[in-house]
Amino acid sequence: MIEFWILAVILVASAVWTIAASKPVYSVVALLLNFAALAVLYVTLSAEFLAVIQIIVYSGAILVLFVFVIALLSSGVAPFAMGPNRLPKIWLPGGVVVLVSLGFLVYAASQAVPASVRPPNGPVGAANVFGSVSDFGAALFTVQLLPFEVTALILMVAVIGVITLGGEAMRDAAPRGHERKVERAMREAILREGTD
Amino acid sequence: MALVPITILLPLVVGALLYALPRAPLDGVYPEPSRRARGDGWLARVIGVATAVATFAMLVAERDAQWSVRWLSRPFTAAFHFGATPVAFWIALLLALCTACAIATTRVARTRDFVALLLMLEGTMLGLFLARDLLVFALFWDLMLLPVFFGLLNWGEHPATAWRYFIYNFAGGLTLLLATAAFGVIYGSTDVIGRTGAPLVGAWAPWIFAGFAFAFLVKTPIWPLHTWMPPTYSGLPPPMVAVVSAVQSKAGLYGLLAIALPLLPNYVHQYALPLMVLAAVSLIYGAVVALVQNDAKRVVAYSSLSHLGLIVIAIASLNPLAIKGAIVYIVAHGLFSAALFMVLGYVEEREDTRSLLRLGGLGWKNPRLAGALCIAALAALGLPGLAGFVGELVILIGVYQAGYTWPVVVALIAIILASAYLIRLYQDVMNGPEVEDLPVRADLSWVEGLAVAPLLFALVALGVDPAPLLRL
Amino acid sequence: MPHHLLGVPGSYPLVEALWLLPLAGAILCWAFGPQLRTLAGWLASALVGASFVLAALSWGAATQTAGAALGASQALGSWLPGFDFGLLLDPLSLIWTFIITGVGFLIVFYSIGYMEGDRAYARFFAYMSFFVFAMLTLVLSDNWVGLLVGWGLVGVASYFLIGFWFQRPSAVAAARKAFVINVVGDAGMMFAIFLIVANVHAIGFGDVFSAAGGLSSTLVFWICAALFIGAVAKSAQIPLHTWLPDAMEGPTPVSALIHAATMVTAGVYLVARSAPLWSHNPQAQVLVGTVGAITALTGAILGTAQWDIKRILAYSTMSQIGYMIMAVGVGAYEGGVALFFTHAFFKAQLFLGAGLVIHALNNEQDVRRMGGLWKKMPFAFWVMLTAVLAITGVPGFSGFFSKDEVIFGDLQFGHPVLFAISALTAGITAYYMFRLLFIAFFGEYRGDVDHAHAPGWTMNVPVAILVAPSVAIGAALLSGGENSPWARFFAAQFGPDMAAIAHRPPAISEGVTSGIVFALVLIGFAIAWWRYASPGAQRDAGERLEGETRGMPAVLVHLFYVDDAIQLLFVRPAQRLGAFFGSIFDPHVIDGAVRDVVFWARWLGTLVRSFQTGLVRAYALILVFGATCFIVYYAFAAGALH
Amino acid sequence: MAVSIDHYVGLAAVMFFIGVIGVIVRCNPLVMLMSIELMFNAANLLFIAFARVWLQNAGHIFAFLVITVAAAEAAIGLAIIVTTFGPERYVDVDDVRALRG
Repeated sequence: MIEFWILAVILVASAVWTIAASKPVYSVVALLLNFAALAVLYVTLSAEFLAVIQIIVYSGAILVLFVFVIALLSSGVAPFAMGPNRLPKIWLPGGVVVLVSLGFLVYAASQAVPASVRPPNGPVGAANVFGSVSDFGAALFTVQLLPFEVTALILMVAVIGVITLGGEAMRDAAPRGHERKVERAMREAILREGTD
Repeated sequence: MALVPITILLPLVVGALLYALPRAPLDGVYPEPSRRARGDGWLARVIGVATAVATFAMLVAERDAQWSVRWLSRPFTAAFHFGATPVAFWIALLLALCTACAIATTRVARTRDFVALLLMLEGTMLGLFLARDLLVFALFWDLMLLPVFFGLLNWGEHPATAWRYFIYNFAGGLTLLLATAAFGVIYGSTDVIGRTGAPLVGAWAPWIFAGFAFAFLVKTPIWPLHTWMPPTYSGLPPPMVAVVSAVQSKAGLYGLLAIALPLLPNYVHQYALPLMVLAAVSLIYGAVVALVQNDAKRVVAYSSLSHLGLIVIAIASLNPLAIKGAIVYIVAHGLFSAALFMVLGYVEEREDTRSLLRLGGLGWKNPRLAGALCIAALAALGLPGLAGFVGELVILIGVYQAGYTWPVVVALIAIILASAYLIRLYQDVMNGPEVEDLPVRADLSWVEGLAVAPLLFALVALGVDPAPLLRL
Repeated sequence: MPHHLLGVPGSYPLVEALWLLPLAGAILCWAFGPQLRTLAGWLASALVGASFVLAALSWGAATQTAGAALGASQALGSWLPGFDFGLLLDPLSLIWTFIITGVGFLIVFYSIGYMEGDRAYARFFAYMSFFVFAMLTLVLSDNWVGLLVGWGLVGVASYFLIGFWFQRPSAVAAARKAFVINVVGDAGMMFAIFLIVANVHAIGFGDVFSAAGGLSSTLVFWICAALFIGAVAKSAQIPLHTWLPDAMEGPTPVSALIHAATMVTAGVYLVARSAPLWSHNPQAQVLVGTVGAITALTGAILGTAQWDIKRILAYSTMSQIGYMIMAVGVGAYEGGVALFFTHAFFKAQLFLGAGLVIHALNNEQDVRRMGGLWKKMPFAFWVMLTAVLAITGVPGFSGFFSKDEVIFGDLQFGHPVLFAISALTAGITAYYMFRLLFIAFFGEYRGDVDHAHAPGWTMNVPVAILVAPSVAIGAALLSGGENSPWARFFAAQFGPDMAAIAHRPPAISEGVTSGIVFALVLIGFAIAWWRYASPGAQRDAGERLEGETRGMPAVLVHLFYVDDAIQLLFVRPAQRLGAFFGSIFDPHVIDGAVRDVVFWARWLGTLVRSFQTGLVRAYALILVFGATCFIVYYAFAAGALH
Repeated sequence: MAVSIDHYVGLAAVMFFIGVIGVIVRCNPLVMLMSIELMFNAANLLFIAFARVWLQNAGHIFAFLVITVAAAEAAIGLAIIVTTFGPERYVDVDDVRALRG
């Protein structure tokens, strides 16, 4: 009970800090705090494997990527700027939409039939208990094999996408464009005049 | 049995191969192509004619054969079911003949690509006419637009014409597809062409009929859906316009005959009068506009509008005799419009113009050309003894028998007008004093002669003895 | 329905050869023209001649009777049940076949010389042979569709031959006019066929005639009227006659064969062939008789105001065909056919004689530039003189007998007004024919051709042969009233039909009417003599003719404004309408409507485009809004909110 | 008052909407991406809470997949940021309007 409320406060506070921070690096740190708190919450929900994943993947990989990009873009003369905050421009429609949505949600949740969380079927850390690595692994490689394979595909597409984007930026544009122009002119000449 | 799908696939595959094989680079431009490019064009034409003749032979050999593979089972059954109905058999023969004749005298820039396109046009239209399944019919309906679209885009006079052609006809294709889907869901199967089954009735049937009718009437075309046609016909190179006007314009009429009439007879009957009024308007409208056009190809284009209106009148009359006549006239119109466009194409190649105001007096130096144009024009104006007359006569007898007098009178007026504009066409090109600034080129070559001769011969033969067509 | 036999089936198989030989000639001359050269003419005449021999041999078969059947018939084939085709040789078609192949042979033979040196020599004979074939199709067919096929084919043959010298714009225009007007006639005949098939379900003459008794008289009238539109166009009757004078643009042998002797009389054949229909319908008879009589009179009046020798003959042809149409209209079938028969000879002779003159004078056709030709061309003069005597109906010549029979026929069948018109026309005919003769052959030569070149024997011999029948055949066949060979020949053909027409015997006898007509002819002759051949008129012939040209009434110069009326009422409106539709309605109204659709689609696109700001955050906001809508909807649907 | 599933739903909703506000309000693409991560995690929290309620590990699998997708998305998003980062040295998504119609 008490741990839930503590974690909830940390989560909301760190989330607000994330979007309100004045420098990107502060946002990253706030987000790290958020993810860590979330991992703890997962443990209380018997999802120990996912708690670990949360730390390793999110905090260890994704957030490091963010930090890396910030560092990359901040190198050189000026530090990486935050950009304008445009809250005043759209606060009225945005605020109304968000508040109304939130109100509906909270109201709807409060109207739902309460269902208490049942106790787990074993101690945390034991094998074959709900949320354990073996339980998760058995499900992932049997029943959920196809979604698992699909994630592989998604990651593959992401890799290709990143390579394409990066390649495009790294390529030297000028001579390449000239070559293309010549090629297109030749093709048009063939189209226009024909070979027969 | 196995030849039926081959008949359809052969031109498609040969066309694709002709298109895909490597070609000589930019060496020589029409009308003075390099030897290599000329040889390439010759080879393509020989292969193209051989393919078209082969499809002709296969059609004759497998006249009654059918071939079927299951396609859909839900939400309705459909099959890749091919096989010629009696009417489709003749139109398919006409198609193979016209394609062979058109390819034989193709002389455009990039001949090989053009021949490839013509072959694909033949293949898609063979698929359309041999289809026994409505869904396959709708599929090929859209496919057959593509070769013409690319023909207009690459060889036409203006790209806007290509888009106009495509958008009009694709709109028709869309309503056809929607109607087909609705038909399939209600009827349970689309494998229905050429079968005797119960006609479709119910709340949706009028909408389905409307979808079919719109597609067919745009394609035919019928006033006021015709404005895509004159620019298309005058913009396309002659070999392709010969095939398009001869056969593709029959797709709509074939649809009316083979789909609307057997499956939705109630609605054809119910809407016979509006159909007939539109057709009669086309009949007169096309004729009077053709009277004053100065572009030779536009004269024939508007004459097609007029002539095809007559066939729609015949179908709308629902009289068996009129429908027999319509079948004869479908074939006859295919033959004479192909011949007209091809001969006018020869004229344009020789003189670099097709304006009736500039042409004149070619008959002295080109008697064979004049003869070919003359026979084609006479067939088009319904000279007794040629196939067009048989169609007109039998159609109008049937329509009159069905109790419609005014369409008959309108048609007779259109026949008189037809004689006026077709004679004008012939005379303005071939007769009169010889024009000084027109280049004098050789008369019809033997290839050109051989290419139009089958069409003209068929016109005479069917005019003397149309019994094979009338007894379907 | 019992099949009424019009001929004994299969009793003269050679009729097919008779029919197809000229077609063979046409194909050979057309295909091998360059190889045949001058042989084309000989080949074509030989084949037409052979056809004539076969026609002569068929005499017995064509006149035989067996029960209800008359003549010989030959089945050809069938399109559909009810659409049976065949050939029929009975006395009526035999007479026409004789003229088509006999006179046709002479004229084709004459053309060998006339067309010598022409650029398209072989093509001419191909067309002529084709015409003979087409005309034979017309008269030998045993049904209306076959007749219509022939009808259309002779039209196209006539078109080719009128426009034979197609580098001349006038010839091209004349050919076009002839063709289109003839198609008007074809359309009328097609309508008749629709009426027939819809009511009788057959196209054969025999079937229709045997069913004719059961048809309502209104229907029969409309069938006759529709058929008659065909006859009016083809036989140059008022108001569709204007193509015939223009048709003289063709070579003279063409005018002789097609536009005088054979094709233009097809209307006469049509009415005579359909006699069983006409005989039962007095209204149709009055219609046809009246049109014929008015045409006869109009043609004759217009004939007095022409200067082109062939145009004078053309209007004379129109007038004579008017006589024939009138005769077969009122019921005097024998008379009408007799006039056709004799007219074929003397009108062919007139044209061929005129052809001799034109040929000799280097294509000069204006009679004002002739004169005194009887000294230069005595042979042509005698030819023309005998023909003029025949056509004007001088007693003893063939025209006298046939025209008498026609004019008397009006009285015989109870049409005194038509009698008066036709008698008057006979007088005018004498005036304009002698006018032609006097201006062209009498007085002094007014042209500038120094020495006329003499025609060869191939031209003279056919003309000479024609003189014999045009002088004598009337006396030989037509004299003797009811018992003349002619009447006996046609007794089986027309007897029942003529008997079916209700009529009273006329008050005056045929002798008296002959006298009246001959008196009028003499008056016409006298006026012509006084104006053109008297010594006073001869002295200043040139000035007199010029004065006459200047003083010609406008209504005659403009040929009663018929051409202008057709132009104003039909041609111009059609062209205006076409121009309006083609250049205003299509691009502006129809495409305008399509452009409106495009405009609204574009407008809608612009509207939607304004939402597409490119601001990612705006998209996010819209996304949130949409998601919220869903959530609210499901919240309501789940019953959580009330 | 025991912790019920409703508490988790409410917490997730709040986190999610903080993320939404971040995306809408901030112009820096990095912070926008981080806000998106917040939303992912709010969803994950729900998956895991419901998995716990029903004792069904399918929720865990889903959360796992979401993490994978989030990783992919972060990689692509960061790549886009790197390529569109111009010489003015700060990034405003409102300046990148290639998608405007």
